[in-house]
Parts: sequence; C-alpha cells; structure tokens
Amino acid sequence: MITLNDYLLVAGILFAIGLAGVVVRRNIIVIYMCLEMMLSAANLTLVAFSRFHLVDGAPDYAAQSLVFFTITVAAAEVAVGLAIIVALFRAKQSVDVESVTKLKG
Amino acid sequence: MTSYNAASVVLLLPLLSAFFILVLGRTVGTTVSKMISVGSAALCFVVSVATLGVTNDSGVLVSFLNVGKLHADIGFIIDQQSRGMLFIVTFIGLLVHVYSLGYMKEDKAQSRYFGSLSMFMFSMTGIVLADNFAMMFMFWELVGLSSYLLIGHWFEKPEACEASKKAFLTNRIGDFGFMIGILTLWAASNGELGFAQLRESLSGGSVSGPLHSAPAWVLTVAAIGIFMGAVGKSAQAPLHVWLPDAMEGPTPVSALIHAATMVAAGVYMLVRVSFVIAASETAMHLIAGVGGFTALFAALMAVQQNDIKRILAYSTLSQLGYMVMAVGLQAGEAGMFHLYTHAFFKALLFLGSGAVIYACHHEQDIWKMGGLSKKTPITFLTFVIGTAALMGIPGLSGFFSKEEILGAAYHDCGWLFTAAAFTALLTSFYMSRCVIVAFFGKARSENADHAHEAPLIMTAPLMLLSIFAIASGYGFFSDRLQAMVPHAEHGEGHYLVMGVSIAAVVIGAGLAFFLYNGKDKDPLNIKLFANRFYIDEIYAVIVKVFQDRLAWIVSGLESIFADGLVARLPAAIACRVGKTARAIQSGHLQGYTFALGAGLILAIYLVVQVLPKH
Amino acid sequence: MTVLLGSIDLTFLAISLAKIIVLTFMVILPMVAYSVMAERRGAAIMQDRVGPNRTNLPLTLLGFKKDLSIFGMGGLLQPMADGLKFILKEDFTPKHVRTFYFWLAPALTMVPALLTCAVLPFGSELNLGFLGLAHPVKAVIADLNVGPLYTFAIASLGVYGIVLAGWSSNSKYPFLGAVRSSSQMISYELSLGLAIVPVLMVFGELNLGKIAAAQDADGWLVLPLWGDGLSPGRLLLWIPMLISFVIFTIAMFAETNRMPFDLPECETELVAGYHTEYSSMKFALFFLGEYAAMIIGSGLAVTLFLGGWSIPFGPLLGLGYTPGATPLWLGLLHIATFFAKVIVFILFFIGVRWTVPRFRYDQLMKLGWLWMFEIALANVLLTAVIMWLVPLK
Amino acid sequence: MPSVLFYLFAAITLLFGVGVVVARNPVASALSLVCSFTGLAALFISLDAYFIGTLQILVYAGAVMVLFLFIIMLLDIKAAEGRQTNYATAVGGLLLAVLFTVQIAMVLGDFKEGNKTLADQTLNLGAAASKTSLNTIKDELAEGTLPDAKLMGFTLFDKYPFQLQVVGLLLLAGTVGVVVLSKRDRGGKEEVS
Repeated sequence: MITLNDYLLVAGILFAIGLAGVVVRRNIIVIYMCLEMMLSAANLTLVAFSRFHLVDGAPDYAAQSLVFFTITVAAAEVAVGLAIIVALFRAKQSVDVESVTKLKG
Repeated sequence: MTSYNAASVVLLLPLLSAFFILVLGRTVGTTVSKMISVGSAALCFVVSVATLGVTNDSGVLVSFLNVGKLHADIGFIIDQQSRGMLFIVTFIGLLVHVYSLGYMKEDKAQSRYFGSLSMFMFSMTGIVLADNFAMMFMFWELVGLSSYLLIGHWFEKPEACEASKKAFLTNRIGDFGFMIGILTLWAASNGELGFAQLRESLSGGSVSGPLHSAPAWVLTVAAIGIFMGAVGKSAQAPLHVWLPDAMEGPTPVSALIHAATMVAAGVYMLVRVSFVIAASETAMHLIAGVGGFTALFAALMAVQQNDIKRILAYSTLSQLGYMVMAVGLQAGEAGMFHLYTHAFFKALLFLGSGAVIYACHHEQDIWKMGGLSKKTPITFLTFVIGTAALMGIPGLSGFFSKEEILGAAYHDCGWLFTAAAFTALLTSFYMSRCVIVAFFGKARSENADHAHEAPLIMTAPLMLLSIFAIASGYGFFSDRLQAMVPHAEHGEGHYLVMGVSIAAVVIGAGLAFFLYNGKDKDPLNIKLFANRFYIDEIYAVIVKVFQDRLAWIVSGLESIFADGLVARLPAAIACRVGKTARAIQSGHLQGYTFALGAGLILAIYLVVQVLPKH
Repeated sequence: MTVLLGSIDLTFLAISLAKIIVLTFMVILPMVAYSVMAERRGAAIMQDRVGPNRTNLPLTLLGFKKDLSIFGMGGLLQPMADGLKFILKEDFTPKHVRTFYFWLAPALTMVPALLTCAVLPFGSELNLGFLGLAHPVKAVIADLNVGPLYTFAIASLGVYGIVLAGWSSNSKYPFLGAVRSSSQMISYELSLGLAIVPVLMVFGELNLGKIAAAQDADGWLVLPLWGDGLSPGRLLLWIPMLISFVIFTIAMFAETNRMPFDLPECETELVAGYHTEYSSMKFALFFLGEYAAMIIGSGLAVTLFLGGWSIPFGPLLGLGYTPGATPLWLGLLHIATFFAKVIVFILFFIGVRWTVPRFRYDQLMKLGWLWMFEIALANVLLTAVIMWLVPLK
Repeated sequence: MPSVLFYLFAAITLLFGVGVVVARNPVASALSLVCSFTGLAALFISLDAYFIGTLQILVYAGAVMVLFLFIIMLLDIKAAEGRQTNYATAVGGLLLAVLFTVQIAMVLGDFKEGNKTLADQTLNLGAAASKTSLNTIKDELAEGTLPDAKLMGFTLFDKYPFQLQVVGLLLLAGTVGVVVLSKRDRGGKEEVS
C-alpha cells in the first residue's frame, strides 16, 4: 500500500528535479518553470500531510488552505515575473541568464 | 482659565501660526499670513492678561524626552515673575506686530517676516514658561534662531547677513557655557533639571539633596556657566559685540528682540535661577562686576555714536548691565523691576527711532536729521517721554527702578555705586544729545527736510507705550501687572541715593544741552569711544593670530588622525577586502543556485543527521 | 501485481467504461457529426439555399437503380460521407512546420473537449436491476463534488491545442489566429467563471448532479415556477439568474470560437486562422473538437440553468426524480430530455451564427473586459444582496 | 486509490518533470510541465484533495502555463536550441538532485510515522459531521461524501479571512505591477523590433 513516505519521496524528487533545473538551465523562462515545479513539490508535501493528519476524521484543511495561498501567490508571482522577463527581453534581446550579469561585484 | 490651558495656548498659538505661515505662507498670500500672525499675537496677549489673575502653578504640558536619567519635559511654571514677563512679552510683541504692519508695508518678504516673528513669540514664551533647564535651553536656542532669522531678514544686504551670523556665533559661545553650567548642575544633582527640584536639592530641606552637599567649586562652575548663557543672550561684556550690529535688522525687531524681550531673557533666567547663583559668592561678585562694568563701558561708547539705533543699542547694553549688576547684588527683584520698566520705555524709544527713520526716508545718522520736533510732533513727544524715562527723571518709571538698583549698589559695594551713578550721568548725557541733535536745530539733510509724520498704525503703539513709560513705575500699575517690585524698607542713605541720581540726570542733561544745542557737528571727538574701544578689532586680531593658527594645527592633526587613521585606512582596508571578496559575486544565477542547494543539503544533513546524535 | 490489481473495483470499472464508451462514442461523436450537418442545412435554410440533400445510402454502387434515403430525407448520410472523405484525403504536412507539435495540436483540441463531459449529468439514474446491480446507476461518468471547477479546469486546457497549432504551423495567419484565440479564451474564461458564481451561491453546491436534481425538485433557474421556485426569494433571484444565463451563453460563444466571436479563424482576415495549414483527419479533429466543445458547453448551460435532465414541471406531472426509486423508463426519459435540450441549444448556436455579424477584435476584447466582466461581478453582488435580504426558505 | 494509479501518476509527474529540465525547446519544457502538473493534480486527488487538485489544473495548467507558452512564442526564442550544453553545470545540477534525493530518502527512512498507509488513515466522516457547525456540510458528511470544496471554503473564510484579504490585495498589487511593467513609454523613442 501507499504510505505517506511514498508521497513525500515523490515530492522530494520533484523538488530535486526543479533544483537541478534551476542550476542546469540558462533560459530564464525554463528556470521560472523549474521554480514553479519546486513550489508544487512543496504543495504536494502539504497536501500529503493534510491527508495523513486527520482532524476529527477529515483531512487537515489548514494545510490545504496554505496550499491555496501558495498557488495564489505563485500565480501573482508568475504574472509579475513574466512581465519582467518581457521587459528584460526588450532590453537585452535575450532570455539567457548569462546575459544579465550586470549586477556582479 | 486654568494655568495649564493658558500655558498651552500661549505656547501653541504662535507655534501654529509660525508653522502655518512657513509652510503655507506662499500659498495663502501675504495678507492672510499677516492676519494670522497678528491675530495669534493678539490672542496671546489676551490670554496673558487673563493669566495675570491666575494663581501660582506649575506642571507638565508634554512629556518630551525621557532617556535614562534625563527628563526633559515641556512644562510650565506660572508665578509672579513669569506672569509679569509674559505680559511684557505679549504686550510689546503685539504692539510690534501692529507697528510692523505699517513699518514693513513695502517689504517683499512679509510672510517670512511675520512667520519669524511668530516663531520668536513662541520661543520667548517658552523661555518665560520654562520650568526646567532643558526646556529653557531648547527655547533659549530657538530664540537665538529666530533672532538670527529676523536680524538677517534683509539678507541681500551683506551687513545684515554678517550681523546675523555674528549674533548667532556670539550667542553660541555664551550658550556653550550655559550648557556646561546645566550639565554640571544635572550631574551634581544626580539627574535633576527642574527648577523646583533643584531648589529643593540645593536647600537641603526635607529631603537633603545631593546638590546641597556638592563642593563649592561645582556650584561656582555651574553658576558661572549659567551666567555665561546670560552674558551671551543679554550681551554683557565681553560678548556684547553682536547687539549693536544686530541693529541691521528691521527696527521693530530691534524694539522687540534687542530691547525689550530677548536680551532681557538673560536677566529673566538669572533671576529665575538666582538660588543657584546665591549659592556661590564668587559667582555673585563676578556677575555684579561684569554687570557694572558693562553698564559703564557701554554708556561710554554710546556717548560718541551717531547712528540713532546704535545709541539706543548701547544704551540697552548699559541698562542690561544695570540689571545684571542688580542680580549679582542679590537684588534680583530690583533687576526684574528695571527690566519691566525698561521694556516699555526702550521699546518706545526704538519704535520712536523707527518712526524717525521712517520719517527721514531710512536715514539713521542723527547728524543728518534735525528739526524734527516740528515735522513729527507725535514721534517727538513720545520719544522725549521715553528719553526722560530712560534718564530717570523723577516721576517717570525709569526713575523708580533705577533708583532701586542704585540703592542696592550703595548698600553693597562702594565702587559699583560710583560706576552706576556715573553711568546714570552718562545716560542722561547721551540721551539728551540724541534728542537735541535729532529733533532740534535745523534740518541737516534733504531727507530730514522732507520728513513727515508716520501713519497712525505706527504712532498708536508709540502713544500707548508712552503712557506705560510714564506710569508703569507706580504701584497702581505695577501691582496689577504683577511686576516684581522690591518692597524692601528703604534704609539709611535712601535720600543720598535719590539725590545722587537726580544730580546725575541734571548734570548729564545740562552738559549735553550746553555742548550740543545748535551745533551742526559733534564738538567732542573721542576716537576711543567712537570706535567702541576697538573691541571688534581686538577680537579680529585674536581670531587671526590664535584661532587661525590653532585651526591650522588642528586641521593637520585631523588629517593625520581622524581622516587618515580613522577614516581612510579602514576605508582602504574595506575596499581591498571588498574587491577580493566580490569575485564570489559572479552574477551567475546558476552558481548562486548551486550554492543555495548545496547549503540546503548541508543544513538538512547537519540538522537531521548530526545534531540528534549529540 | 495481484495486490495492485486487487485494489481495483471491477464492477465500478466496467460500468464507468460502459458509460464512457456510450456517451462519448455513441452519443457525442454522432451528435457532433449531425450538428455539422444541421449547421449546413440551417445555413442553407436561412440563406434560402437547398444545402446538402442528396447523400443517401449509395445503393447505386451495388447495382441498384436508386440510392436509399433514410426516413425519406435526402442528405442524412452527409456526415458519414464527410467523415469518409476526411479519412481518405491525403494527410499533407507542410515542410516548414514543427512536426511533433503540428501533430500534437489537433489531439490537444479534441481530448479536453471530450474529457469535460465526464462530470455532466446526462440523466437522473438508471435502474439496471435486471442486470443484477444492487444500486441504480447514476447517469454521470464521474460524480465529482467539484463539477464546474473540473469543467473549467479541463476546458482551459483546450487553449493549448489552438496555441500549438498556430505556433507550430510556423506561418503568419495561423500564429495570429492562435494569439487571438488564446487571449480571447483567457479573457472570457473570467466572465464565464463569474457568471456561474451566482448559481453556485443559490444552490450552495458544486456537484452538477445535485444541482440538476435540485432544479428538478424546485424549478429551473430560468423557469422557477414550481416547488421552492415560487417563493418570493427565488422569484426575485430570477433577475440575476437571467443575467448570469445571458453572460454565460455569450461567454460560451466566445470560448468555443463561435460566431460572432470567431475571430481566431475568421476567413476574411486570417484565411482560416489557426488551422490554415491543416488538412485531412487532423483538420477533422479540430472540427470535431470545436463542435464537441459546443455540445459540452450547451450541456453545461443546460445543466446549470435549464434544469439539466429535468422535465419541465416534472414533479407536478409525476415525472420527477426520486433518489434510488426512479423507474427505468423515467430514467431513460430524463436522458432523452437532456439531449433534447442540448439539441435545442445547439440549434440556437447555429441560428446565432447566421444572424449576428462578426465583431472587430478590439470590440471583442472591450466587450469582454469592460462589460461582461463588470456585469458578472455586479451580478454576484446583486445575488448576494438578494439572498441576504430575502432568505430562500 | 489503487496503488497502480499512484505509481502511474507519480511516474508521469516525475518523468515529465525531468522532461522540463532536459528538453531543449522551451515549448517542450512548458508542455512537459503541463503534463507534470496534471500528474501532480491526480496525486492531489488521490489524497482526497479534489479542490486543490482541480485548482492545480485550473491555475497552473490552464492559466499560468498558457502564459508561459504565450511568452515563449511571442519572444520567439531560438537561441537556446542548438547551443552547447555546459557540462559543468549539468554535472553540478545532477549531483545536487541526486544528493538531495538521497538525503530525502535517508530522512524518510528515519521517519516512522511516514509508514502510515491511507488504509490506516481512513476518513471518519461521521466524526467529522458531528464536529461541524454548518448544516450543508454536516448533511453531506453524514451522507458519506467528502464536501471537499465546501470544507475548504469554510476553513478559508472562517479561520483565515484576513489572510484571504491580504492575498487578494497581493493579487491586485501584482496586477498593477504587471500593467506598469509592460506599459511602454509613449513619450520615449519608439523601439525598433
């Protein structure tokens, strides 16, 4: 049968994939997608814990509320982030993170 | 009206008015600004008249600054001294406001002028109401600031600029001493700043305060320090140099600040804290000596001045010297009484001189006037009344107060009495000279020839003030106005003192009449007096020789130690370290993320695997 | 492996499979085919033409004298012929396209449209006691408690097909069509979602089956004339419900790229929009997807506003739904009612297409953002106020 | 929930997740992510979180990823395709991922409570019904169905209304920010593109 650990492991691997993606990829849009993936991995752990931690026989909806807020904030973040990417592209004609190293020390 | 309400209204109204004018003055226009300023002054006057009937009280208005042992509250103290002073300040303030409406009619920056006036009113009432040294000091500085603003009102004139700077800097020297005095007291009394608490601490009454047991030299230092504040603000020698120059400001300002109120603040403060001064014999002698010296010294200089306002300025110095001397002779009440009468007649004289200047198209040299008695009769009459009061002609207010001081000097110290008596003679002489030269004879210039009487808005305050100049010495008046009148029994020598003072008046006036009647040029020519004993020049040399050298040395030290070792060296080190360390900041997102991930893994490893095992 | 398989409920799986196959392949797809036919005939009638009327059973091929017309109506076999033609035509893939996505796009249009029908209650329940089933079978594939949300979620995936089609075609007109389409769909999704919020508020329910059942018992939302529907609160709510219905319908037109909102594929500007480069079966899939979306949309509108499978005045006529005790014939009648309503709605779709002229693109966006969105929002507020002032029960 | 489905959806989620990172073409990445999210939504639903699962598809797959796709297509990025892979970063990323996974596996190995199965944790809807104050929810719980969305809404509006408002404000701020960011300077020089 499927245990809580199975879900957590899936979430952990998904997070790891996302992290690797952020490190490996240079396309800023893909990096953004990987960030979303990491956020979703965190959401999966929250939902899993919510289901396995029953409150009065029902899932713990406080955790799911947190997921709800995460999704909302992520949506807002994506909108603003993409607008920034578009502005960046207008300025640099590129979405490669290697092209935006102006702020180095 | 409770004392609390009165104090807050008197304090807040001018502040609000100043704030409003300075912030919105440009937007609402000159007329509104003027109305607000004059209105606030009038309201303050009404309130302070109402305050005359209020019983003694003190308290805290705003809890302002409470850090550790330092308790600097905005408080108030209402007693006979502050009530009387408040009346003088608001009354003369109101008159000057009204007078300024006429005098400053042509000015371009009236908003700023009236805003500054309101600000001055705020600061001055703050000093009067202060119940502790911190508040006193804050408003002391505010008075300095507003005085600076008002002296430099015509800042496009280089003299006005210089004069305002000079006043400010000279005051700062005195204030430095004042601060030392306050801090000494604060430290010696274990963190007390309130006058009442200090008095109690000093008296060693019910609770034997730490100040009571403080060594004598501490109290001497404190008293002399505090006196230095008064020296600066009340323009006593050797810091008197700023006051004559301050006459560059508009004449109403001179009347308000440099005759009646601000310069009197020093005396007021000394009387307020006379319990501290009384604790130190040395300080008292010093104060009396400085006062007497200033009185004589300034009178001598006044004898050879030609600018009508400067004559009055030196006369103010001399009279302030009287008051300080009285404080030093432990006759603070006599000093306050003189302050009170002097405020009226000196304000009258200054406003009168303003009217004269106005009449002569901004001509200030008395040798270019003459024959004004016919052209400007009201000004002439009121000016003469003021002069008479200042000279101390019997029956006028000046006579009573001056006589009190002379009496105190006579009882205490022989040579101070001599100096004071001689000063009285000189006062009589130079004031008569001024009146004779300016108002009699024939017109000595075009401007004086075309002189015309000032408008009613300027003469009305003159007339009102002349009533006070005549009558304020009588008990009927002074009691109602809560002035501090010494009611001591006149001891032996009372008639001698009176005789001497009358004789001084008569001799001085006679001498002046004999010398100056009908003259077109000054028959006397005493370079030393005319050039004010070369004090300014001496200061200039001192500054040049000593201060510049010192500054040069200090600058060198500073560039080695402060700039080099303290600032440049660490900066260079930080710069180098930063240059080395910033290689880490490659700007590559992937590198950062890798570090983040590696750190995360390490952190989890430490927390989950390593930590529980220990 | 046995453990894995043991956790599966075989009966449930079989019934679900049956429902899926029946609904999708035996109902929706034929309906799609015949709505194309209806569209052509309807257009012909409105334009005073004849339309396709000659495709019959091709008996002549077998040597008969005359083709056989079904029900005596010519042209009823036209969809079959069309389908055959689509399959048999050459499947041409231009050289400049991104092949993988070019092939993926049509499928991505078709699949979400069909997936959506999973939560549509197409009937009350079927008493299949004669097959040995203890409980009556609910006439819905997945009885989810988040029905409308599921519909929106899946429908929002439909945009991928169009966007990918336009982008992978690697040519100007399809790309413009795709951009238009996606922004149009995103814009109108807002009004669509907001339009059903009042409905959900009234029912306090996210289960489409329960919504339909409630309408059966207490009157449809746009026809509240029996049961609780006659209470003052419900009668007053009739106003916002009507507004919701209108907004929902209009937004549905935009979502399915139907006239007057068919800007993504408008011939006069973009040749054929996002499917310009497509031919043969891939084109057919777009076609099918579009009509399937239309049918599902109609189904949703019918379920939410028009009582779903409910027969008008059903409870009064004794044709209402009693949970667990509905006879088989009544169950079948409910299913028939549902599809009858859907067909009427589709005919309405077709009628509008040949009645209203096409919008300009800026007008379309303006309408969506400046009017529909605000009205829908205000409508939510209006509903809330009415529900607050006049309690429903 | 049959185990086979869990493995299926977990595999979809993870494999397409890898696809996001590996794919050269950003469009492929985006589509992989959509698939990954769909699998994730299925996992959510397997955990009885219907509302969150639907939301995952509705918001991420339906809106956010469409935006991504849109931007990728509008910017028409081709540069990334055909560029040489940087092996150093690739190895670094892989190392991180492996290390992290191993670490998670180790941590989970020590996590005894994590061995609970869904069967151990069956929902007790009757108990939940007796604790609920709202009638509609109570009725449904008593019927034996889990009114997921309603419970969610109840939690949000009953327990965290303030946070909900704050999130609303955040969205507004985000909207304004996007408008400001993407508005071109009308007065400035026209860009040549």
